[in-house]
Amino acid sequence: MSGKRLGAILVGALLLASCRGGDGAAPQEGAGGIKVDAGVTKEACPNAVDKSKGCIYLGTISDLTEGPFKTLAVPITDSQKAFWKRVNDKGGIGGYEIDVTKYVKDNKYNPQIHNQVYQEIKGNILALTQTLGSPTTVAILPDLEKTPMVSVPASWTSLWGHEEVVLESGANYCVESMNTVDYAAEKMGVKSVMAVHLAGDYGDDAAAGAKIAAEKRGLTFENVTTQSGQDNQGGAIDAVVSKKPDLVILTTGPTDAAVIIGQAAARGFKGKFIGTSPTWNPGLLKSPAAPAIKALYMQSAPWKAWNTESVGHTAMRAALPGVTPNDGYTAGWVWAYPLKAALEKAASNKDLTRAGVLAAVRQLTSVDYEGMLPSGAGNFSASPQDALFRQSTLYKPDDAAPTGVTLVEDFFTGSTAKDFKFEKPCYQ
Amino acid sequence: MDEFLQSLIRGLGTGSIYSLLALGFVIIYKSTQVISFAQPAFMLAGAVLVSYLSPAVSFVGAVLVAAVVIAVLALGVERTVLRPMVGKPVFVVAIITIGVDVVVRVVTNAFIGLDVRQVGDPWGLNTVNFLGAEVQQRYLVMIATTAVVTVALFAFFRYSRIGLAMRAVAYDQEVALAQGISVGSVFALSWALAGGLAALAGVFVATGAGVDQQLWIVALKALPAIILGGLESLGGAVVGGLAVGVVESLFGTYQGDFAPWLGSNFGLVAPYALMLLVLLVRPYGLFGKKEVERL
Amino acid sequence: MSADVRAPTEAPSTSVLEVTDVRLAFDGVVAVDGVSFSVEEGELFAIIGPNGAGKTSIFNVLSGVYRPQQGTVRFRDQNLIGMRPHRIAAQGMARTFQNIELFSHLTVVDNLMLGRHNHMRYGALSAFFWLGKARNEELKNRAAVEDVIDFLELEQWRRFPVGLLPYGVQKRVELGRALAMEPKLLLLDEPVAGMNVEETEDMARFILDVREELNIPMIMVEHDMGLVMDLADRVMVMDFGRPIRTGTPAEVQQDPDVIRAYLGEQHKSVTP
Amino acid sequence: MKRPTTIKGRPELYTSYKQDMGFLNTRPKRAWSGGLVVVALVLPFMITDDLLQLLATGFVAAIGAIGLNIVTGYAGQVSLGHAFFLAIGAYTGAALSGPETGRVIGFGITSLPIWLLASGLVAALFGVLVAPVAVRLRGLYLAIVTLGLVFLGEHVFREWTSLTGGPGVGRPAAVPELFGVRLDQDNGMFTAAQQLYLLMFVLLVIFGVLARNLVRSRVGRAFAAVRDRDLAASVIGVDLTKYKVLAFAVSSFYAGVAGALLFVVNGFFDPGSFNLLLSVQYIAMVLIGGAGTISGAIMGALFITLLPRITRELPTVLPFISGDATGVITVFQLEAVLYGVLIIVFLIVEPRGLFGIWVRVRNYWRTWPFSY
Repeated sequence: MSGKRLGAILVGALLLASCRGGDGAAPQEGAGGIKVDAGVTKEACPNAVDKSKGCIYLGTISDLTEGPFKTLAVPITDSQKAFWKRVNDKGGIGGYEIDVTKYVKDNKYNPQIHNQVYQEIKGNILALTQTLGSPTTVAILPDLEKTPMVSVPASWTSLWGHEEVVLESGANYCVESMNTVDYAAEKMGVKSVMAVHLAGDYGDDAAAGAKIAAEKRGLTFENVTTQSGQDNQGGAIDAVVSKKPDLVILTTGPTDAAVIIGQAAARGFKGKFIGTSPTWNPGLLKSPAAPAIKALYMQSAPWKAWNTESVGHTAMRAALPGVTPNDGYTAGWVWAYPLKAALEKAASNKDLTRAGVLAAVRQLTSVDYEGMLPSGAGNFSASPQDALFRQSTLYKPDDAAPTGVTLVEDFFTGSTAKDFKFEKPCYQ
Repeated sequence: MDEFLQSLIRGLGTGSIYSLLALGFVIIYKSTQVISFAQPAFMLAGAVLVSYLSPAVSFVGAVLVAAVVIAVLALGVERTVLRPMVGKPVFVVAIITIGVDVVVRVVTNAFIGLDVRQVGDPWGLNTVNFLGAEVQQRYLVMIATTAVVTVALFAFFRYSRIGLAMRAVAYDQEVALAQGISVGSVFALSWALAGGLAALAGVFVATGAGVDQQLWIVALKALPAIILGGLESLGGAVVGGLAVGVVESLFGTYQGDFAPWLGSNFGLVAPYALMLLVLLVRPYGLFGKKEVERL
Repeated sequence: MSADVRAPTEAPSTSVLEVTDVRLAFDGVVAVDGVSFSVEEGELFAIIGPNGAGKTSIFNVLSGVYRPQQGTVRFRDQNLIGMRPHRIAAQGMARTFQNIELFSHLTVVDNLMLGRHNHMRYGALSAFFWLGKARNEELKNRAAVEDVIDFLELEQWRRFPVGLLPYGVQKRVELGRALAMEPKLLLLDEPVAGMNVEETEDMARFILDVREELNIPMIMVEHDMGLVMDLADRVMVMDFGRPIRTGTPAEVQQDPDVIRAYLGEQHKSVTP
Repeated sequence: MKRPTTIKGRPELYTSYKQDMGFLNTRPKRAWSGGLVVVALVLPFMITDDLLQLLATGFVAAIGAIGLNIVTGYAGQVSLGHAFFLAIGAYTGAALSGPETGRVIGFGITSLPIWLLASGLVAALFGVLVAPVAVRLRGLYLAIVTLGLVFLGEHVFREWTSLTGGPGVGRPAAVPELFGVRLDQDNGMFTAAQQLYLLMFVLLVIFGVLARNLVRSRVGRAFAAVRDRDLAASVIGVDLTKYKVLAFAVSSFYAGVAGALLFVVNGFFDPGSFNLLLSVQYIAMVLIGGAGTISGAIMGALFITLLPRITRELPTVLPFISGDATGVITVFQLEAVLYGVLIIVFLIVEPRGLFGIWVRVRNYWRTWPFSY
């Protein structure tokens, strides 16, 4: 091929560049004089309640088939679908309805897949109503910031407190563990603490919080990393049984937790276990470990369980008739509130562009969680230190409760978390 | 000493699970020269099936039914998916088994649902005093069951017609064919046996806490086991599986005190380290045979 | 037929190969015992004997595949015992195999080029960039391979993967691969086994050409008595791993021990 | 061997070794390759960034697959340890080019040629270290021992958090800077995706050509000899140990290069990425593409990289599948099942892989004016 011909083709190609479909749309005037860009259409949503309204598309990237969090991810996704349907039934936002069904993708809990599916849908959505997992979300974080794309995490790591585009809700694992240790020290007289956790932001964050609280109170502290898998808990069990701490802070999966609690108890361990919410699954109450779990285990949680009486909880149960109760639903529902508030704020600012939504987020001094979180929660305008939500709750196993747990301690902040200077993610 | 004995028995217990899995791998390998990566899926499917059946037909009944059903499923997979591949390169076939694993596992996952499922075994976490140490009953059951299964398998291969046929095929396919042995049936039967063994192993794994969709990962522990024992040796598979379990358990108990620099949870990869060491000395595993090359 | 048979008692200094008292056993089963012989420059030395007599085992000792428990092998004044096969090949020993051992996925040209492996002097780095050295060496050796192709009349098969070729042609390619090594000694393991009459005649012609035009000494293991008696300068007869007689074809044919061992009692003489 | 070199009237045989042994020795090959290069160069101006990123990842995977193909397809040593070498490359590249003041180890050497070469070399070094164990083993023993490397590697990467950031946390990938230009950032003329696509394409062409040269050389022939019949190979003078070690070294070098580039498009990776599944994916690339061919490895890598995207698009044309996340079979489960089914069906129908299909297509057109 002659150089001339090649050159001609390259020039042609460069000219074609202008034909290439853009990833972002230029801002334009939408319904009701609201400025919009990507992810917002004049056409109605596919399943619109009111066909005359436009549509705001929100994306969901979750762990829907093979990954380790499928049993939480599926209810979270379904719950948010119900949440936004309720918003639409009540008239939508600023003349628009919200669709969360068209751009749902499975990340298999793999950062690379997460990024790929995000790239696929990012041109068509205004924001992400769910991005599950933190290594996965970190993989798209630079892009989220650059776009800017406001997103709702499905995880409680303390990293999110420092990310402007991420709309976290409730106490993070770090704070939750501080509160747990404070509670155990004060109410149960615990003198020694061991954190048994999976490696990574989830477990490391909780272990970091537990360590901070234990050191502040002068308790002995042990750190034990384990790996997921029922046959992989031998080392953790050995550590628990031989060191005999008064309290074990668990951050693992449910079956891992059941194995550790059950076997440690079988080998004579008498101390207490308190696990973060992902350690719990109602199915554990039917497992061989159930007696040990009932005797030794408590669950810490960032908010209250499925059957709580609050406006939000009641609305959620009404919106999800016939489902097996699961606190994945509760989590999905709670997480959606700040995005709703931001969209409403942006609509009232007449700017539903991506930049407009981010600007609206910065104006949120509090979010109305309809009683699912205490008033004052959801401050996105202040510095991370000031905005950090520091209250959590404690539950214990209960066969009678729909999700297998009943409340022991309502929202509280321990002294450690209250004074804690939140300058960087705890696990770093 | 109690600690050691307990650790040892736990290791033998989980090791017997690995042995069951390893037996399945080796049975398929001996007859078809293929490593079946579909074993993890069959294992998960077995455990899930038992969790559905045991309330209706009792635990033991459920295990028997599930082992048979999974065996039939494996046989069906062999007949439909693997049969066209007879004589094709073994690694291509191995990749096909990965495809099978994905399909079976995803469908099985759909039946796990949101809650951890229980297999309903009678032992729970009850312990019994064994030579002065408190050990869990279920570990003793696992060890005993594996022993019975192993003896039964050996008897099957030694005395039954079809078992002899399987050995003949493993020894030399062409000669077996010339002797009028249906090599196809042997392939199918080996898959069925391996499927049943995997189902049994899956149930045992689930006795502690229940069935979730990550259960399948346990099956990978059988890989160092079969290499340790030697790919062609059934006895080697059993010994290899037990060795992996014991090494894992003892490392879990003592490594933190004696060799913390190896990092936390080194016990979980210790079988691989052991495997490498063994192969440095014996490139064909502990019980494998060195082939004599002919020109 | 060549008549210039060398006397078996020539001075040892001209020997290409000297095998002395070799013994090889596998797990106590003796394959070869008490084997001694030498091969002279330009000689065609044949080894015959019934199946299982240990002929191929001798080849495997010579090319380093098996290591004998006892005895010495000197090849052009080098001790071969303990040397690995590729080192022995580099010393100039080439061989063909009883059951064809070609690289069946590769073409004829590539199989022959593999014969030139040790004649090409360039490494992986120059191979990557295919500049200068690698390219020149490849071209030069390709020319040498074409000579072999001409010599063995393999032109029409050049590009075929050898696995697809007829049996007789494969045997010829294997001879070609050995010749491409420019050997100092060529071992032929049953070069005409399984061939039809025409193929056998072709092969015999090529073996003669090798001797007369290229002057390469050869050791041949063969069952075809006619071929052996026609071509060989000297013959060693083996039975049960032991040599029972070494001499010219005429001498061997008359030996009563040979006749008994090889053909049974009834036969009075060996006829081609 | 001294015989007259011009017997009989076959002039082209003696004047054409150079052309015969040339890189693209036939006209159709040149035409095809030229056409493909032009299409590849035009694509970034035709398709959207998400597809470009996917293709860029596919090109990198192709470099890795070529590497695995050298040890497995050419030299016949089946390795399930490729993920380990990819990891070595990824961490070498990321550590060399990472900022010196970051949370994880970094040396601030952002120039791509330097860290890329270093990644390849460090991985190759590990390949050479591993090879002495590997050369003694055959077939599945080798496969599972190399798999052991992956598990031991995972353990080390999990524990060495100052390098890897730790599981579930991870670290940024290597910084692709060429002559002072950051290729992972948009600039006035091109988007990051376009730049990375072109970078990966150029690198694939370079590493593809180098590999092609290697496999047609005496080294490549020695690999094939070791694969087809190792004892015969040694008897004709091929040093088995040397070439097995060399095959591992070259393969690991390619894996190191690919590993360093693999997460550049993503910008981020964590130790969990380098597991059995990754190794298996590369084996699948080699087998689906067609073992023992460079173009097959490239086709296989693109196929496996694009397959998930294809399976995500397929269900949208099947109206009876709902988009719900719950239900007996959801669209997502269908995607996952399709992935498995497509691999099964493909390998049953065409066990020789994509290259086999290509050969058939080519043979079909043999009588076409382009004589092959």
